[in-house]
Amino acid sequence: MKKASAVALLFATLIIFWLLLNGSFAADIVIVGIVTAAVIAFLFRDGLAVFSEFKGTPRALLTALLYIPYFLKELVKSNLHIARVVLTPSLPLNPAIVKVRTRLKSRMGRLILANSITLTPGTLTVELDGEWLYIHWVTAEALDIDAATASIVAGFEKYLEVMYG
Amino acid sequence: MTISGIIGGILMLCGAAFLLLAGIGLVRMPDLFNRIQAGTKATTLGTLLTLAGAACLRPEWTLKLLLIGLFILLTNPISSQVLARAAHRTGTPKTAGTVDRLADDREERP
Amino acid sequence: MIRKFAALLILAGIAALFMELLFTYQPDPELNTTARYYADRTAADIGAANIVTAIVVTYRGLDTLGEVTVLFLAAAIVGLVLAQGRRKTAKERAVTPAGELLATGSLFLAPLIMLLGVYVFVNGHLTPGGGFQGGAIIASGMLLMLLADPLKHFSHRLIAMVEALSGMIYVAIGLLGIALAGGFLDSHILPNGELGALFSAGAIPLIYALIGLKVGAEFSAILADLSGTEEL
Amino acid sequence: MSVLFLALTVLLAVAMIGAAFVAILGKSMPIAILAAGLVSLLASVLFLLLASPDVAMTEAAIGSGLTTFLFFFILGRMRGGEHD
Amino acid sequence: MADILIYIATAVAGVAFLLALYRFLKGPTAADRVVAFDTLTLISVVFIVVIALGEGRGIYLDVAVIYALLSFLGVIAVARYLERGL
Amino acid sequence: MAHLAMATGFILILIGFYGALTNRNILRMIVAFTVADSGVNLVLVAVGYMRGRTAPILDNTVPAAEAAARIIDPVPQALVLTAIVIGVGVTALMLAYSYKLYEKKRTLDITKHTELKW
Repeated sequence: MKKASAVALLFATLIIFWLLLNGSFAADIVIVGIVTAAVIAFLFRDGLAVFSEFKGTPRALLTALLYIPYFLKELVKSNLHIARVVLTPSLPLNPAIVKVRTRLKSRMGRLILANSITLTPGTLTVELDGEWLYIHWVTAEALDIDAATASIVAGFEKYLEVMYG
Repeated sequence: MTISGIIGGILMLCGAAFLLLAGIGLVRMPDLFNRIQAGTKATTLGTLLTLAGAACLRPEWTLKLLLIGLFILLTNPISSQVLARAAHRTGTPKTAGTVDRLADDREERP
Repeated sequence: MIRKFAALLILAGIAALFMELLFTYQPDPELNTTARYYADRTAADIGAANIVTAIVVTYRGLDTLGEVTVLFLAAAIVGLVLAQGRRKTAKERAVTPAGELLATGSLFLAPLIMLLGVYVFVNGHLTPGGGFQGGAIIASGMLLMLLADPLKHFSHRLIAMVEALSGMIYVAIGLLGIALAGGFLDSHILPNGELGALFSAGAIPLIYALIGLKVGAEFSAILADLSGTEEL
Repeated sequence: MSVLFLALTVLLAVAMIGAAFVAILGKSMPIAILAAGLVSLLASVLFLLLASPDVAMTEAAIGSGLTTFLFFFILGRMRGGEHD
Repeated sequence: MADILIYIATAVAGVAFLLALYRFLKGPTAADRVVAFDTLTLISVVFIVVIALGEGRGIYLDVAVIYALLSFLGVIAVARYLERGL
Repeated sequence: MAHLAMATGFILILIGFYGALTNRNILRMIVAFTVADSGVNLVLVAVGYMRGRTAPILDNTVPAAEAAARIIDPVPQALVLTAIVIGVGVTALMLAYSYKLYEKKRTLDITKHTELKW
């Protein structure tokens, strides 16, 4: 049952990408797209557990929509931060690799969390080991686990917990 | 000259400025991890802004440009993470004074 | 030392030849007769928007069949050379496992890359791209899975079956061209359709899709052979 | 736009020749392979400037992509031969 | 007006290209060059978009999609080679 | 622009030949070969280029009626397409043989492989 829903979700994703690629709803394009997506979804039917982790509840969908502007805001903020560091003549660096903890259990949720951390102010995920994330921080403000977790992970986790858990 | 054309041009200019920032960061930063930071973030935003500018200039290309942006947004962070992990494992030198919790943990339980 | 000197001497000779070619080269102001023929006739005769595709698949279709054959032979010889003398019980290599992020990301991205490959070869007659590029992209999708899990074994039977089937249907369509239309690999066994639609240009999308599958299977076979070798 | 395209051509040509020198003379093997891949990748932008998108796509997908991967696979199997 | 802005933007991106090329040629470690390679390919995507705008042909954008994909795979291949995981 | 691209292609061929002639490591010779390969493709495509014309793909910006006046020569492009694909096949074959040579002698130095020398 779980497998069927994962395959269906992959099929839907592929169809959406196919229509984005072609940019048209003509009958022949849709037919070829359905056949292709079905074949690919069938070939990848094993090991698709990550696809069924998204909670399909309305609240999760709403959070996903809210997540996008939050993420873009953080992306711009991170670039301004990097700009300030790079353009200062004395290079005010204080690099450190800190350890933080995440509460997310699902693999997809952790992937999105790590990707988001990489693209936001001054932080880069180096290694993911179980519930521990090791993060390179250009201007480290806190070195102990709890303070670093609060300042790096908490903002995203709030959203992702609703979406993936 | 239309308004959307000017907005598109300005967006492209902003994107190019962020790309320049990435270039300066690559040259100026002292060690590999800081260079990856400058490289990943600034190029991602720079490319996205340029694509948005092109979408303003030619609205009929928006879907393709959106797809390119989505692809970059999905793939670029993964590749820099994998690279940072590999570099850390092979013991790439870090700037003096870097606190490294990961190396400490590796030593404890190899 | 003498080796470098001799190399530089030979290169100086070649460079002189190249200079001569470069400085006497004048670009044609107009298309030559062959190119003009293709430019004028393709839209009406073949119905393909991409003239390069029309040349590769239809006008010079036999050459493409030869090319696919050469590629097939290359893949077969690579497999033969690498399999020769391999010990029966190859021990598993010691490799660093991929991180969790790459493993999850590849599960998500590999199907998308395959879809992109299919898009490239199905639209070969409308947009840049075609069977060879699409096949290479499909093989790249396989490669992503190999990078995420280096010890993964692909089903050699599936790859060989896709390759053989697509090759046979490709030749069968070529023979059908003799029976129903003007000659071997003639694309007019299906109607030309409207210029710019997906189902147009006769049999070109079908032929290019088959070439794409075949090339993708061949490249995947090469990758699987190389990745299955032992570390020395 | 033709001035812009000419400037881009010069930029790409300089980058390609620099990368080709790294590919031939560079000290370490993976860097040489990566530089050869960069030559192919930049060549494909140059193909696009020469109005040949088909060739550009082929070079990007096959010449630069697959060839580089094949090299790395083989090099990964013969790490001892890297410095001969 | 928009044309002039595109000219300036491309010139700025070209400077960034040269800076990344400097990092690629200089090194010092292999991983540094890989980062420079990634940056160079992404700047090339921007160049492709500019070329498409200049020629006015949307079909060139397909090449940019392939480009974005291949830079990712190339970087991962080198990284996995460096950490002995290939 | 065509002349510039052609000159770049020629320089790449020369660099590739130099590398193939002076290096002793087999893998490096193959790398040099691929560089020269890119150069040859560049020269061939540059021959087909004409100033002020666009790609040989028909769409609403290039209608079929005025194609002959607007597009560049498609024949070299079809040729180079073939050349690139065959090039990767040849490279894969060379790599497989280099693996076999390494398996025999545990070295990639070409001067150590003397069985066929004369």
